[in-house]
Order: sequence, then structure tokens, then C-alpha cells
Amino acid sequence: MSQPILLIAIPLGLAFLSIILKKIKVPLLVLGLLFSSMLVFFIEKKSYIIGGFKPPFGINLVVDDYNLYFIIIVNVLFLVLVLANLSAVKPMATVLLVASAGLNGLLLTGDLFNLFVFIEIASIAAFILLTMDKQFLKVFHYIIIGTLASSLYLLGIVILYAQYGTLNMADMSGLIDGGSITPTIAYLLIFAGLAVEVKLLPFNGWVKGVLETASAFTGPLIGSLYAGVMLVVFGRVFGGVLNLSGTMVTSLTIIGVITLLAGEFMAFQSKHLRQVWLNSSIAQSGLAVILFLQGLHHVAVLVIVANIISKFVLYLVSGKIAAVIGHDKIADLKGIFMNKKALGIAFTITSLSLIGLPLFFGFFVKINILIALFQSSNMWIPALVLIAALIESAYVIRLLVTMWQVGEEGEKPETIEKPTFSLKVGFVTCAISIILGLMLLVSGVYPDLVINQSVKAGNVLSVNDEIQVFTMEGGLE
Amino acid sequence: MKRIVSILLVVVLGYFVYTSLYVDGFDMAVSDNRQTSISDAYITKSVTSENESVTYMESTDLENGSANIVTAIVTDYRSFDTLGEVTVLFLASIGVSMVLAGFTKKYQFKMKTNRILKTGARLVVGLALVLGVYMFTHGHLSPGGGFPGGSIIGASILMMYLSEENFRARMASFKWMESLAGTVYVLIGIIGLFVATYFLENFLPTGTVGALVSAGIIPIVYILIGLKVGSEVSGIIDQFLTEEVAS
Amino acid sequence: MIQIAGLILILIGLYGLITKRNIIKMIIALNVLEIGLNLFIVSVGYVQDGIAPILTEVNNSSGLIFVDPLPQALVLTAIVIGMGTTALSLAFARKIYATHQTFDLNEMGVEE
Amino acid sequence: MTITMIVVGLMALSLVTYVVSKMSKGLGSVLTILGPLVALLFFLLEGSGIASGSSIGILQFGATKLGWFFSVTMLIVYGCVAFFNPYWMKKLVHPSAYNMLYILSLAGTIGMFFAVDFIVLFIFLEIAVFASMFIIPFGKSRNAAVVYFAMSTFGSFAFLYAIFMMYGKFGSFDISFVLGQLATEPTTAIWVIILMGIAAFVKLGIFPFHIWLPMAHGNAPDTFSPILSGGLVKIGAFIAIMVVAIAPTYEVLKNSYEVMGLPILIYIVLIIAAISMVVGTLMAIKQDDAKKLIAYSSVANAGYIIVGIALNDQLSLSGAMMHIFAHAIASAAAFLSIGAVSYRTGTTKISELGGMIQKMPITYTVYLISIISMAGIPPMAGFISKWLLFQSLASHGLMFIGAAAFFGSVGSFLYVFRPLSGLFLGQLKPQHNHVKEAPIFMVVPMVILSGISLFFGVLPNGLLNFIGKIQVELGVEGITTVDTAIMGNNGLLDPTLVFINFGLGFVKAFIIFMSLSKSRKVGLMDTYTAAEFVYDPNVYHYAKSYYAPIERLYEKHPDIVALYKGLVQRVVDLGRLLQFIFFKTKPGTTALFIVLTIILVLWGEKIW
Repeated sequence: MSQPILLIAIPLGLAFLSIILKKIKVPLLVLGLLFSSMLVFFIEKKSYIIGGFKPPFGINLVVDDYNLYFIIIVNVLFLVLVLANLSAVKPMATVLLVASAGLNGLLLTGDLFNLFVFIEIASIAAFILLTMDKQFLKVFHYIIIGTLASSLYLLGIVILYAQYGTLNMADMSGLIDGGSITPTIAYLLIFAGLAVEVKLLPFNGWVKGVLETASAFTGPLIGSLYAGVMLVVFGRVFGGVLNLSGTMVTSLTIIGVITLLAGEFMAFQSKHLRQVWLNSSIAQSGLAVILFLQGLHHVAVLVIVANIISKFVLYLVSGKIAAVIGHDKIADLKGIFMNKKALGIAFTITSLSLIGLPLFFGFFVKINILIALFQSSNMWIPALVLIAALIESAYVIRLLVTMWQVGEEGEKPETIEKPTFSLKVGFVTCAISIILGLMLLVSGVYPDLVINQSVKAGNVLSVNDEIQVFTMEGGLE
Repeated sequence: MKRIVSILLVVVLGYFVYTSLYVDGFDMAVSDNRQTSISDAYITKSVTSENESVTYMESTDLENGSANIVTAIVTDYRSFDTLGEVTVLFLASIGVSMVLAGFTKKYQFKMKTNRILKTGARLVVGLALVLGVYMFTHGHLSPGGGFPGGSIIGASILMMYLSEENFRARMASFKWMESLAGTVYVLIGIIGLFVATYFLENFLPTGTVGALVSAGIIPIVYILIGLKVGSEVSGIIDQFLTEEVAS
Repeated sequence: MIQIAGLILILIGLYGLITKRNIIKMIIALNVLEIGLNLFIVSVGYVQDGIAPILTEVNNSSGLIFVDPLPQALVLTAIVIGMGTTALSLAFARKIYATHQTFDLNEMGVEE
Repeated sequence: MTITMIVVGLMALSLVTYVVSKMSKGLGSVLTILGPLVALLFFLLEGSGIASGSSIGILQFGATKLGWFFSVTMLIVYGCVAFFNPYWMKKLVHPSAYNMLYILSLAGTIGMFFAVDFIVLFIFLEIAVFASMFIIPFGKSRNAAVVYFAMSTFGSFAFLYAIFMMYGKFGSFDISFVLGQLATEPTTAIWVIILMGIAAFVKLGIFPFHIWLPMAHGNAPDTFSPILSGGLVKIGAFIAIMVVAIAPTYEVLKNSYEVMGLPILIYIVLIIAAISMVVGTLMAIKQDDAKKLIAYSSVANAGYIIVGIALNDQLSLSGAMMHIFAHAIASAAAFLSIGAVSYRTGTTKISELGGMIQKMPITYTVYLISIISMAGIPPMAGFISKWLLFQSLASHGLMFIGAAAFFGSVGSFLYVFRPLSGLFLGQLKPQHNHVKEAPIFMVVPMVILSGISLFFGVLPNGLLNFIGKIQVELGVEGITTVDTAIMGNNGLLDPTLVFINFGLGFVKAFIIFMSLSKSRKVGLMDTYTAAEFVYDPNVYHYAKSYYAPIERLYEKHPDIVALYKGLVQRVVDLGRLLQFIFFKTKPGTTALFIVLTIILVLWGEKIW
């Protein structure tokens, strides 16, 4: 019964059904997602064959330490997101079911071409979901670039097929390691294809238009869940399958570093809430990509987990603020949290975790990034990572201070009137934000579980016995 | 100026791609440990069984009974891809109808149709529908299959739209067809999971290679795909041939 | 040779994407690129003197030399997916035309 | 009671405080008083041999005399300042958060002083920083918090990078192990020293990283400025001591180029410290806001501390530690007295006040004692530390540094006199006629702090003997004392004797003052001008442009703040440029970038 294929098949079947059973679309959606998020806890870790043909002949789904925890996180958060926006999802119920199937497929599949199919399913679902924000021209940009990207990815894997004769990831990995040629161009095309989805810098022209106006629903979906899943896919392909040459690693790492720094620079100058987060997501993607390319998979996994959870809350709250207040210009949001402290505290914890302050989960992410980078005797990358983190801290703190404090510069607190506007946000959103914030807080005090899991996940891609991580329990292990 | 730069860039890109792909002449550089058994196994249908060769109208009860090897791959060996593919088309049709949500009135062409066109179109549409159905029922034997068959059905609907001014396909029934075909496809997959062992497994007897009733679930799946693609393409065509109602 | 033709079509598509400012032309460029890609995929499976991978009364044994059937199956998928995205982007184009009364990005006067 | 229990207890208390404050603000603020006082009691009862306690996960602490010294200093400051908190509950925007963060920042600092592991040290350092950072915007300025945090994070990250450089070489975070190994890797060691030095400079507010001090201290809530200046700044001194005295800095630098018998790096540090003294003094002289003035004086005093630590010998190190203590107590008292004035009048601007001595005599006395200590005038604790520092400077023959230190001391007379005369002396403004002395629970901590300043200025030997033990723990020869006298390099100092002399002189002067005829008081608004109508009598306030002639000497000085502003502007510009380049609405541009990137990477692949 605990077949991961059901994570894809059930939502798809319900999606097909939902167009004739229009009246119970939303219950079907909730049912399907509920089923998925229950099922994920019963899945065993192994390879699942589809159609009865063993890989590399048929397609298989792989469940291992690397993707199992992401499957859990993504499915549960997907359900949570739909519950938080239940009033808005009605017209999109069918598409959401397909999107859920697409994301699960991206995480599960063990076949490169099947991955392409799921990239298309997921991104087309995203295009349609983004029409909720009525920015057709911006989404059109995404369509063109997204389609171009997946075409490049397809070209890459076809070249790989021509050169190695297989499409299965595990098989391909073995063949590449013993192969006689380095398929540079194929790697690069695959990189370009995935880079568009993971928002690396020269490839990400679509991001701003799409995420800047994202609602409390599309924001967390595209900015957190999609971004996280695409990074997981990137890690699977570049960490587990392809075997890059030294020069290639250097040049692609440079792209990652540029993304990281430029993302933080752009976020620093952003004046709108969602613009800040989208630029910060770009930077975080750059960071994860750098770590994957450097072979430090376990910390990359940590970065992705932290990023999915924190961006989820941040986009959710920002989207709600924009919906309630009508804009998200930071300068006009002075003291917005004063009448909604619980939400504000969740938002604050999340953003403090993002900049890696101690007591929050992000701190252990940062420390472990540095440990891993210094262990691979890197000097420049950690310095640049720290510079990026410095810029990030500055703008996040500036933002938090603005959103908690009223009054102009130099005004005394006792003379300031309390803000008149009130932030009316539903109970579900508050509850979700607080629970996720508390999770970040708890795993900030006791991070061992998550860190050990990340090490296991990283070892799936490439076994490295000398990994040292810093945990609360045992310090340096 | 911009064009020249673009041409230059594209040419440079082409040069780089060419030089890194092709070592000498037009032969792509190929790794010496290239896997060749995959396609061979598809051709001899020996993925799960030790099958030496397949002969038309003779070999029976193979792991896969389709004479058309491409169909064998599309609907059996890599059937999961095809499910995804159908989903993409499904999404596209939903997407089109959602994006063009306000477009409900039928588009009126400037040119009037005439009797010759109408009669001819009806004739061709009838033939085309038959051809389409033939194609997806014989997908496992001959070139074609569900996708071309479905597209032909869609094309015939387009022809009706173009020739008949007042023609409006009954989209509700297409929706039912689309939905049911998709659901049954998934159901077949799940039945495979529970009746046999694997999702989308071919759980019916495969029969003789080359016979019309053979290859287990492949013809069923291809008929479903044909119906689904046909209704989706028709739906997309219907949606495109509309105008926005001024509200 | 056909591979080169496919690559050239891809490059033409890229050129079109870079230079064109008209939404419809961009979609066409993307389609050219996809067609080149499909051509390339099919040509990858080419085998010297191979025949179409269908068993018929004439070619009735699997011992014959067939072309690689897998790329053909892949290209079928790729074509359908390409069609789906084209339909969707055309729908977007119509919607954009309905709001901006033009297909030209330069004439829309959208702020950067 | 063990250190672990105290630190974890304080962290737990901060949460409890938040919950309690939600129910009753007053009760919560009382907890902020009890927390540090109980902790202080434990530290004093157990003495410097306090048990470190079993470790909880990575939270492992080791008792050191140095840590004990810093902790007790910190707890005195926190405990005394906390008495002001109940009075500020109504004025703060988020009182519960304030109470929680107050205790949390204390827990952070205490934890940091006893950490045996660099990561734990860093964790508590950051906790202290961000807890205090969130309190600052409760005051007058939102930007100050951001500037403080950005600066502080810069320092923290330099520190972090140094930690990881050592980790990369030695594979451990253990402080004593890693620092012990440092001498074997001279190249790494020099970088580590520089980076950790930068961290110490930033936290202490040494030039050119001093700009956050006046912003943060000047704009923080009046109850928190004393904590920042008296307490949290001293974190930098702790790091500095760690770099110079615990790490084998002199051993690492022994082969480097020497100036005046000191390694060049040390000499550069001394010069920077000297610049801080001068800049801090000059800037303090021209401040009109009393809190900013004291903040700049902290910059100058940080210079003295750094000089003492950098020289790292018997006298200088003991002088530096004495100065840390003396300055912590004195500046806390000074800020508290300004806070008390602000509580009653609502302003800290010197030119808006005057004659407060008539209304708040005790506050005046507290302020007087603390600024005497800060300026290094006998018989206060500040004098002892400065005497030790001058002794050490003289014995090294460091002329220029000595001159700067001397300049700083003279300048301090100028700047401490400005609030003294402008704020407390002079004429009382009519709108302050109804001002009363500060409430009793505000007076008590101020008096205690003044008492400490005076006591250790007269009888410093108990403290100095303990400092001598710390020095021995750090591997430096301990300071020696004889009875009530301190042994210097060229002669000894007997503070008690000095006090008696000073006392006699003071009594004499007081008798003379009392015996002379009384002056007649004139109201401030009772202005007399020659046939000219006075529109705004306030401009005739004599504290307006108090040191105008001196200020005019350097009014065109280069502004370091502009430099930082320029830097931030560059970051913003760069971000805008990048956003402009990469985020076009036209898909064609993105496609162009994709093509370009592929070409570049392929090209790179070709040339290599």
C-alpha cells in the first residue's frame, strides 16, 4: 500500500475526475493532498519499478534518504498552504492536484527523461497557477524562458543518451564515471535548463516579474516549494549523476557565487517586501548550488530545508500583508506587527533564522556550511558567503525594525501614537506561521535530528566518511 | 547592429557546440562504454525474459505484444512518461480555458462559407474521424497511435468549425470523455499495482505479436489516449475560436 | 548531417528568441527551436541502413537492423509537450493582446 | 551553583520574564532586577573558583578568573541599571520584549565569558548582540539598531572567519587547544590575530568602527544606554585580551619588523588606539546631546583599554583591566544620571537643560563622581587605571602614544565639563521649576555605582591583587601592591594618601567657598539686551555653542560617517544596476544572457 507512485497517481486521477465533478473539486483537492501527506510517512526507502520493467529499461521511482524528507516536507507544506488559502483555490483545484503530482514526480523519479516530463508538468502547472495574479505578460516571460530551459535540458539529456545510451540516473552515473569522454556540452545544457528553474543569476529574468506580485498563495508555492524542489532536483542531477570536470566546477561555482552576492545586493536595495524575499531566494539558491557543485551535499540539503521553511512563512505573511494593506512597500509598513504580535513573532523568528542567528535553525546551517567549506580547504568561498550573510543581516534587521517600530527617525517612543491600521489575517495563516516558526526555534536549540538526516541525505549522493558536522548534542562529530 | 551581434553570438555558440560534440566529421563523440542493450532489449522484447528473437504473427505471450516497437516503448516500457505527457496536454487545455476565461462567444470569420465547402468538409470530417479511430486502435501494429489519432479527431473538429458558421461542439461531452479517459488510464495503472505488482503493469495476456487483439493493455491505453487527446485538442480549438464578450 | 540541421534550427530559434520583440514571433522562434530539437533527437537514434522499428509482414523478425526506437518514443513525448506549451503560450498571447491591443513588447510601454 | 546553571537559568528566566511581563509589566521588570542580582550573589559567594558545572550538549563552560572578573563587572552594571526598568515600562513600546531581551543579553554575555569552545563563545556573543540590538529601536532611532547590528555582525563574521581558519588548520574549536597550537602556523596566526583584532575593535568601538557607538548609545532607551556603554562594549575588551594575552601573539610576531621595540602590528594597533583617543575626545567635545557625548568618551576610553591590552605587560594589562572595570562602572553611572534627568525632564540635550543641580543634587553628585572617574582624576578608580597605563607607556618610551593619551586626558576635562556646567550648573529653565529629585529606587543604584568608583579609587589594592592573579593565569607577571600602595616601574602610588590629600584640599576649598559672599541668582529669562528685543531667550543659554572657539578649530574635519554612507550607497547602486540589467520584462534579454553564459563557460572550458 505504501507505494510512492500513489503520490503521483492519486492526485492525477483526482485531477482528471475533478473536471466533471466540479462541485466537489475542493474536497477532492483536500482529500488528495491529505492522502499524500499521510502516505509520505509510510513509504519505505527503496527503488520502485513502474510497469514491471527493471531499470534502466523501464522507469523507476527512487525513495532514499535524500528525497524522503523533502517529500514529507513538500507534501505537508502543500496541504498546509492549500488549507491556508482555501477560499482562493477553488478555480485552481484541478491544476493544484496536478502540481502536487508534478512536484512529487520531480522528487521521486529516477529517470532523466521522466524528470523532463515532470519539469514540464510542474512548470506548466506553475504558469497556470500564476495567472491568479493577473500578470499575464510577466508569466509569458516565464513561459518562454521556462520552455527554452526545458528544451535545453532535453537537448542535454539526448546528447547524454547518444553518448552513453541510457536515461536512467543510476545507470548513467555508473557509465559516466567509467566513460572515456567528458560530455561538457551536455552538462552545460542540463545546467542551463535547471539553472532557469533554480533561479541562478543570468538565467532568472522571469523571477522578479512573477514573484514580486505573488499572492499569499502563489508566493509560498513558487518561491518556497517549487524553488526547494528544483534545488533538490539540481542536487540529484549534479551531485548524484553527472561528474563534472575541475574547470567546469570552477566556472559553474563562479556563476553560483555571482548569484549569491548579486542576490544579496539586489535584496539590499529592494524597497518592497516580496522583492526582498525573491532576491534573497535567488541568493540562497546560489548558495545551495555552490555547495552542491563543491560536493558538500549534506550542507546543501540543510540550506534547502531551511530555505523551504523560512521562505514559506515569509512569502505567506508578506502575501497576506500585501492583500490586507494593499501594497508591500516596506517604508509604509511601520509598526505593522504591533497589532498582530503573534504573526510578527513568527515572521521575526523566521527571518532571524534566515540570517543565521543563534537560537534559530539557520545558525547551525551557517556553521555547518563554514565547517564543510573549510574542510575542503576553501578560503574564498566562505569569505564571500560571510559577506553575503552580512548584507543579508543588514537588510533583514532593517526590515524587522521597521515592521515592529512606529515613528520617524529621532522621535521618542512615548510621544508616538500607535498605528491605526490593523492587520487582519486569518487564524490559519497565523497558526501555520507560528508552528513553522516554532519548528525553526526548536530545531535551532536541538538541531541534531535535522543535521544527522542531512548527512544521511548527502551521503546518498556521494559517500564521504570524513564529513564533520556541528550539532548541539555532540559538538563536532 | 543588434541583429549582427545576435547572429555572431549564435554562430559562436554553434561553433562551440559543434566542436565539443563532434570529434571528426559528423560523428558524435561517443563514450566507449556506451550502453547498447536497452534498445536491443526493446526490439527483442527481452527486458524481463530471456527472449532471443521475435517473429511477426508467431511469437506469443511475450512480455510485450506490440508489433510497433515505438508503441511498445511509449505505452508499455515507458508508459509513465506517456501518462505525464497526457497530463501536460490536459494541463494545457485547462490552462487555455482558464486564461481565455472571458472568451465565450464564437469567433465569426469575415468570409462566408458556401455549400461546396460545407459538403466537402462533412465528407472529409467523416473520413477523418474514422481514420483517427483507426489510428489509435491500430497503434500497436502500425505507425501512428493515440496522439496522431487524437490530433486527427481534433483536426476534423477544427474543420467543422471552419466550415459551419453555427457549429459549436458540445464541450460538456468532450469534458466527460477527457475526464473519464484520464481517470481510467490512472485506474488501469493502479489496477496494475494491485492486481499485478507494479503501477501501469501490463496485466492482460499479450497474445500474438501482430494480431489486432494483442499486446494486453496497450490498445486500451492507446484508445484512451486517443479519446483524451482528441477531446483535449478539440477543447483547445474550441476555446481559441472564441471572442471576448464585451462585458 | 541531420543532427547538424537540427542544431542549426535550434540556433535559428535562439536567434529569433533573442532578437524578436513580437510575442507571436517569439512563440514561432520557440517552435523552430523545438522542431530542431526534435529533429536532433530523432537523428540520434539513426542506425546505418536501419528500418523503422515496426514488425510487419515484410520485416517480420527482430533480427533485422532497426533504427533505435527509444529516441522516437522520446520525440513523441517531446512533440506533445511542445504542443501543449505552444497552445498555452498562444492563449497568453491572445490574453495579452486583449489587454494591450498589440503583440509588440516595445509598444506595450511596460515599465522595466 | 555552577556556571552552566547560572547561564541556562538566565536564559530560562528571560522566557519567564516575557510571560510574566505579559501579565504584569511591573512584576516583569522586577524580575530583571532580581535576575542579575541573584546571579551576582552566586558569583560573589562562590568566588572565582566557582564550579563550571556539567556540560549540556555543546554548552560547556570553564571557570576562569578572567571570565569571573568580566562577569562580575557585567552583573554589577546590569543589576544596578535594572532598577531603572520599572520606571520605563510605561514609556516603552514593547515592554515585555524589553524585559526578555534585557535578561537574554545578560545571559549572552555571561555565557560568552566562560565558553571553552569557540562556537559556544560565538553563539553567546551573537545572542548578546541581537538581544541588545532589538532593544535599541525602542528608543529614538530605528537606523541606529541597523547600523549597530551591521557593524557588530561585521565584527562577528571577522571573528567567525578567524575561528574557522583555525578550525581548518587544527580541526578543533577548543579555545585553549587551538590558541595553544597557533604558534605553529605563523601565517594563519597572523590572519587570525588581525581578524579577531578587528572583531575586538568593532565591539569596543575603536576608530574607524566607532560610528555605531554614538548612534546606538545616544538613541537607545535611557535605561539601556548604560548597559551598552558600561557592559556590552566590554565584550570587545574580552576578545582583545583573548587575542593578545591568551593567543601567543607576541610569540607569533617575534620575527616581524619592530618599531620602538614592539612588533609592527602591535605598534599599528597602538596608533589606531591613539587615533581613537583623539577622535573620541574631539568628537565628544562638540556634542550637545549628553548621551552622545558620553558615547564618544567611551570611544576615547576604549583607546586606553586597547593600549593597555596591546602592550600586554605587568602594568599595562592590569591598567587595562582596571580601566575596563572603572569605565564600566563610571559610564554606567553617568548614563544613569543622564537617564534620571531625562526621566524627569524628557530631554538629554544640554542646551535644553540647565541648573539641574538645584533640583536633582544627588544625581548631580553621581554624575560628578563618574565623570571624574572617566577623566582619570583622583581619587576615583579611573585615575588608578590611567596611572598604570601612563607608567607602562613611559617605560616603553612610547612618546606619541603617550602624547595622544595625554591629549585624551586633557580633552576629557573639556568634555566632562560641558554637561556638568550646561546641564547641572547654570540657570534653571522656567519649565523645569517643578522638577523633583529622581525617585529613590533610581537614586540607590546610582549611589552604589558612585560608591564603587570612589571605593576602588581609594582602596584599589583588593581588586588589583585579583587582577594580578588573572595576569598570572594569562601568563603575564602579576601586578604587585604593598599595603595601600601600587608598585609602578618608576615609583609607587598610594591612592589612599592621594585621597587624603585630595580630601583635605576639597575641604579647604569648600570652606573658602562657603565663607565667600553668596551670588545672586538670576532667572534665565531675565535677559538684558541693549535696546533689542529678545525673540528667543533660549539662544542666550550659555550652554549653546559651549566650546564654539575650540570646535571652530576642527569644524572641517573629515567625516567618517560619510565614508560608510558612501559604502552603503555603493551597495545600493550596485544592487539597482544588477536588477536593472538582469530583470528585464523582455524574455529576449534573458535568452541572450543564457546564450552568453553558455558561450562563456564553453570558452572557459576550451582555454583551460
